[in-house]
Amino acid sequence: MVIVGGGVHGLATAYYLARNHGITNVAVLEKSYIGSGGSGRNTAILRSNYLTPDGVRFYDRSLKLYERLAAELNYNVMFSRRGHLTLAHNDSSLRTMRWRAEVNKASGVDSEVIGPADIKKLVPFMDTSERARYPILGALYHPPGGIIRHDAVVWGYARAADAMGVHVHQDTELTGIDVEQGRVTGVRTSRGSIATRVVVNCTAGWSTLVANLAGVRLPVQTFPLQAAVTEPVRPFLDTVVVSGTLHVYVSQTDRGELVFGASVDPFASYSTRGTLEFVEGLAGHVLQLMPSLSTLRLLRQWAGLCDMTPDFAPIMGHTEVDGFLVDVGWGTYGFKAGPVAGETMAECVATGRTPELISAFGLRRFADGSLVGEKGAAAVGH
Amino acid sequence: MAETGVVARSPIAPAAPEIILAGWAVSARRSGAALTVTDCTPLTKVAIKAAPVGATAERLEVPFGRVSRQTWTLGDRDCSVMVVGSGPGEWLVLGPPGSQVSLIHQLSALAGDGDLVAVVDLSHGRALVRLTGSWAAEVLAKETAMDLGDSVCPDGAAFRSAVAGLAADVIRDDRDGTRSYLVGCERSSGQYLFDSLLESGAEFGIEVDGFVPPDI
Amino acid sequence: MKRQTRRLDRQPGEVIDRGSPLEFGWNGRSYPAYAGDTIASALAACGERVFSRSFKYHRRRGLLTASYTDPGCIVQVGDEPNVRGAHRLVTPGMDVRSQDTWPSLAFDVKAANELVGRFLPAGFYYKTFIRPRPLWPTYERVLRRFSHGGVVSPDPLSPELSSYDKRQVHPDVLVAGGGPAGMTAAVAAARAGARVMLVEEEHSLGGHLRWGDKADLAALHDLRSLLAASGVEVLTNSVVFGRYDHNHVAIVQRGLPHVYERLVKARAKTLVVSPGLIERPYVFAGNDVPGVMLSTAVRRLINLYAVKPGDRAVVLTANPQGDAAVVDLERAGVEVAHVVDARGGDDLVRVLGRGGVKGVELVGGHRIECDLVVTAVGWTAPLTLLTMAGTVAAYDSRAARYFPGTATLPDDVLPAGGVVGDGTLDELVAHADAVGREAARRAGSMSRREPAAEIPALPVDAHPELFHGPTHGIVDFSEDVSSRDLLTAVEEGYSSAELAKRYTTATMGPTQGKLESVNVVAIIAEATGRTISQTGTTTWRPPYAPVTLGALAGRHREPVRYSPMHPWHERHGAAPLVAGAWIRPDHYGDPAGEVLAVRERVGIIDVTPIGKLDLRGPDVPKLLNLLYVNRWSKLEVGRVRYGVMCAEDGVVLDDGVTGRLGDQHYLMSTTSSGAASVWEWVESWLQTEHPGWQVHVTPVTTSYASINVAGPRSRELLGRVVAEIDLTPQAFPYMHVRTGRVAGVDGCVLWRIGFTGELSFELHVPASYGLHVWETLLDSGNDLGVRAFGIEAQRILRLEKGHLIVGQDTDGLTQAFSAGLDGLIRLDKDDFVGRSELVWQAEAAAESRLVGLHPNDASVVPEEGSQLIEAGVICGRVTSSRWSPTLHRSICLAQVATEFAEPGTLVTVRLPDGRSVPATVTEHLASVDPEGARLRG
Amino acid sequence: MILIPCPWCGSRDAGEFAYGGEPTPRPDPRTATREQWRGYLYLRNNVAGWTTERWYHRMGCRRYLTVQRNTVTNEVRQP
Repeated sequence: MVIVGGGVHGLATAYYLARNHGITNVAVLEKSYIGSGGSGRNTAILRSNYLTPDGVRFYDRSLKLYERLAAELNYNVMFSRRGHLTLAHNDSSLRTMRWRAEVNKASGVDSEVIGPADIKKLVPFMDTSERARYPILGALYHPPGGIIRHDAVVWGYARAADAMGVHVHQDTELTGIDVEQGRVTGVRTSRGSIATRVVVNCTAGWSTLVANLAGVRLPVQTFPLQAAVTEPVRPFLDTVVVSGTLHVYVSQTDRGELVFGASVDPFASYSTRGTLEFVEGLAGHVLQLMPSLSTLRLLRQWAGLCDMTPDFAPIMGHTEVDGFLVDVGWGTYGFKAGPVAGETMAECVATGRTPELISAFGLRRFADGSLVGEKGAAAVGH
Repeated sequence: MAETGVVARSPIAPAAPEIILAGWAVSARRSGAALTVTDCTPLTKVAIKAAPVGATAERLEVPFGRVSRQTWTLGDRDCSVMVVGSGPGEWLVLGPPGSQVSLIHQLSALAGDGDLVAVVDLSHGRALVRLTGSWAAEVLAKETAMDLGDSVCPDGAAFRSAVAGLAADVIRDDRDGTRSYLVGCERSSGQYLFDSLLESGAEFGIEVDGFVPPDI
Repeated sequence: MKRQTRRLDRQPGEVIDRGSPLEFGWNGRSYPAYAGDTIASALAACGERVFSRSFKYHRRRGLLTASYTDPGCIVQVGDEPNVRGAHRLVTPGMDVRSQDTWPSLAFDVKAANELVGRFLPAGFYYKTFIRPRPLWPTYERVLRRFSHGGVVSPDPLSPELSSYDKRQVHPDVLVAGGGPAGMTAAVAAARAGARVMLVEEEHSLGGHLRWGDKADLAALHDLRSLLAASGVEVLTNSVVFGRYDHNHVAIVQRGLPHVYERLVKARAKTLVVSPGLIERPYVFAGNDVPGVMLSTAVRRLINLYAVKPGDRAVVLTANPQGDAAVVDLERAGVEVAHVVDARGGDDLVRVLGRGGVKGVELVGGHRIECDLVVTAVGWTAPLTLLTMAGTVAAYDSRAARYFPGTATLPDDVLPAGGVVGDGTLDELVAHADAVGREAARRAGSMSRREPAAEIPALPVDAHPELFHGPTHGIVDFSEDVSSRDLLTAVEEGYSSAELAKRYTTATMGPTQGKLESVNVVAIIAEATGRTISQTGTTTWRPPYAPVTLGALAGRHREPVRYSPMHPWHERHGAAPLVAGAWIRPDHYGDPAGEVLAVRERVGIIDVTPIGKLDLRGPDVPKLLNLLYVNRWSKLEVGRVRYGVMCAEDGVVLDDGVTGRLGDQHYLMSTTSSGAASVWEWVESWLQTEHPGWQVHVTPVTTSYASINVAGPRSRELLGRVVAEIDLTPQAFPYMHVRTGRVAGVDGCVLWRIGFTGELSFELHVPASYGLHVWETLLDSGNDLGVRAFGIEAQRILRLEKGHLIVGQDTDGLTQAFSAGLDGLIRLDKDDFVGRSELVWQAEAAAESRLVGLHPNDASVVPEEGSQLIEAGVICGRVTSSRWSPTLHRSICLAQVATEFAEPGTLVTVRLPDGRSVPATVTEHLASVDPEGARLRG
Repeated sequence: MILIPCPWCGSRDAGEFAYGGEPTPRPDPRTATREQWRGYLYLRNNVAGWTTERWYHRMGCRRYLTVQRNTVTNEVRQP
């Protein structure tokens, strides 16, 4: 079978196909180098404090797989469990944080709403005063959240999959999918053709274009998501901090750099060139949270592509074309789901059945009008 | 309009000393600084909407993006008014404080036959400030991405764009050869706009100058 | 105090002002300097050679480039971390410290890392600390102590470090780089009539001419005179750090009198990119020992700062600039012990010495004693701005450097100077002159008939490909990555340039590839048996130079909105509530008392932020029928009606009342947060779907101060301030509108509506008189017990009445039937926005419903967001909850699965503290006056 | 920031506008099937290349306008 996309989703799917199902006749097609897309461009934040029970269960499984990944792959992916804070600057986001905390607790996931004094203890640099333009009323504190070395995850999965016989083809671009009488018969690439009955679309940024090759339309729009990193300074920030109101999230790496992300760009685009207004807005918002960081220098900015779906939930599983499966529409949260997406997609491919864990994420839900409720809170969450 | 004794207040707190002029609480401060900012909110502001091309547009004689100073008879007085082409099919007419009844009357009469015209008094819905001085463009350039150069924005030009993050109407209206801009925004953000201009103008020694009616 | 033992006599091109001596501090000791000195030049003049410790191995580091990109002299200045010591000018009393060294720069404990260096090769993180897993957090804490960089403090910064600013400019031609090419291009463009801005990173214009010979200095003098007369706006000590789409160019301007840094945002018609070339370090053993410098570094030190960089030098040269360095060194009295001419195949093997250069080893084992090693092995073209504009860099092996592929550049970007080619100064100037004229022409500054300027081709000098010597050395000085690390990465399979870079972190540090990227690519190419072209280039990402968060943020302000009554609220101790841009009174200290005042007497609340749209025209009823789920065709003049809007997916969007003021005149209200979006929603339907409809829409939210007067005595209170409006229930019934004079103010609109559930009147008063009317109401109602109430009291009142809040009791997926709006929705209308989905929702029956809920224990108020759980499964949530001062019990609204929505159903609420409490679904959403007798009174 | 050519106001920073995306024709609500309606709600072409899209000049003339934009290069032109 053929997996399109050599990022964490594609490689994890290949890895679990080999490890859990003994299927190693797998080709992973990557048009550039492995991890060159969203897997290498995200801000590597992990958490499972979602809003819907479906979401919580799914991401909790992912987090558990991440926690033991280093030992399993014999490759240190440097998972740093340092706690994750989502700030609430107004009444309605505080209400949503409580809602999330309660759903999390009901699913056995550790989340709690905490107040400004506790936030200040966790992040002494934070302006928790009432004078702030957007005062901090509280936060959702999620101790299991953290960060990981994203490249290492990609390399670890690639190494392990390769060792089990999976073929990873870099610099190999998919150019066509052959469909005969409603089922997949093969793919064409920039380096030749492969006969196959199963193609799994594990791409981000280009998922609609790949699906179009199979004649499948997706309810997806592609938006750039920008990120940036500062020069290193001595460690001072131990937790991951997210503010939906201010559209910013920040963590400090072990190397001392601050890594920032934001919400997606305001209009659809396939451009990863980045914009000035992104860094302007980002800096303004970071300084609203931590005003004494004015002299910190931004070192590098970049962008990745996010495939946004109407309900902020992914599209996973079978499509109307027999043998063409999708693992797409990951919006801004694809990296968090890498291991569980790989595990469930591998099961889906190997058994032909849709695992319960992803049954809510099928493509049919849009035609059926049964959308997933992650959008319910309409809060930005990363 | 209000009874005598009822005081109208701008959203911008008047710099001391405060006096009552034409029914408005205004600042009596006088500044001779080379760069000044004045709260002109007491001016009457009436919006008129009609088809961008049609009889009403023709009678108003001012295209979108331009300003025209005209003398209208309001009540029993000849008054200077400013007609601003503030949008496609949209005009803003500025008159002396308290002139809305006659302005609305005249504008409603101006409506062309068959044209659907809306005349809405925005005197209380907009804050209006004037920035005057040779550094006025430099101050404004901190707040807006518009090109304020003479080729794009000469005297008598008007545009609507983001100023200090607000949707604002800007009118270039030089005074005796000195750069001057009128900037209008939603009333509720008037103080914020005023403070922003003061802050941005600080390096040029900006000062508050009080309002003297009719001041158009 | 230290003495300037290495200061030379006056140099012809020196930039220091010997008439302005000053003192500053370095690691707590006082040092002399002259105005114009950089931190590095001043310290070097006093004989200091070590300025920092390296990232991984904590090796001593000295000057390498003596320019902004110098990785060896990054220091802490007061509260500012990571200051470029070879660029920042010293100021009197400046407190400069070395970073990340403990206990001192001279004796650094972490230098022990060097001894364990064999544990720190490329990718060591990934291969170690894996087992036992529980220990990784401990390892991580240790590793974090080795992070590299200055210190930030949580305390507020000094005022001078916290003042930033922004400015927007619109030059016809923007020139990035003020060397001879940039200066020439700027003059040429200005002479052609263009508005020109020239930006230079260093403190003065002239580029390499500044440290050149007599002829160079003369040429520089001429260029500066031409520029001064040209009207070009010049920014020095400023840097163009990004070229974004549509020629949006970002500049950070420094050294200003009033602000610390200013972000200048240019919308340039054309951009000339003339950054010059950056000299490349040479990779060989010991290349990072203090005393190893690039040829440009020694030329800068001698000619600009009159500093003698060493006493005895060995020079490795492959180009005329290296040869010129030899001349400069000799003139400065440095003994040049040996010149290794790489053009003849000679090479250096290694540097001897650890804390400082003691000598070099040549090929063949010959050793020469020296304290200075100078290399001149080639150039890197800094292509950041050009690659941001879309150019694809192409490697030219003959010149041993990358060039911009001009075919891929947009018309509005033109390169000039060293990034394009070499040649004599005359050739560079002729080229740049043509580029400047062409830039002006493309900017439209010349008449359109003017033909395109003929841009002469610049010659490209041959240069040997020299990247590394016979030994391994440091490739990335910021990251402590060696050539051996790159080979390790390739051996382990990370063989593409991007992967090897990421694996080793080469080019990821503060220099961002400017010094090291070509060497990195060359070494990977060699290790993989490919050419440099096949290996490709590494990506140049913005910003061109690191830029402070302060400069990017500017004076970060966000619009704030206040109601006309705000001064009164402030005077009366209102607790502020930030609601988007609005600052509103949450309460005045006693929300429960405020509630009771409304229930028992009369209260007034400032509801100015409620969205208001003035709608005029014959087709307004069509518009209302389309946007609201209920029917609007027969609203009489003088009536108001409540309406709910849905999106096309049937999800509740907004609600409010609309009143008909005249035959063709309506006033629509929206929620406060929906004011802007509903206006856009209305415009979108009118402009894109029904352009023929005759409707004019004018937003009047802030034209009116809005005051709700609520409570059984509200009519009585209003009667005292209203003269001409008959307020009797017969003349002015519930859900009617009147206009008239209130408290002496004409043009007021009065609505009889009741969000609080009480008899109430909503006044919309011309905003300038809002404060007057507000104060008059309070003064007039003293004996009635009138009281101002805030948002919190209103939330309680509406909850008691069971009125939903869109966005709180509904969410982003709540369709209208789930919101309990069955009575309102008119599916028998031909069409309205969202109708199709609501028809289907009605057929399928809503999966959840909004219900009233009373905890059985009346004293328990479940927090909003608490979950309803039956048999371990979530079946709903509390959307609103409060203690009701009226009923003396807790009351809630909840979204529950339809099977639990029947009145009387017992459900279980799980509280945040883990307790489970039973609660009962109530018959009505309203807990107070469900029949509505009070508000109709 | 890219510039959006407003037919009324001239080229302005995209930040002055609200992005409206690909215009999708509204099916006749009396006859539309669920499939058609949900296609109208959710499906977009998401073209990598030239596309036609709607913008609203929120900070300027308050007009909805149509622009062609290349979603890869961000070049824009008036249709």
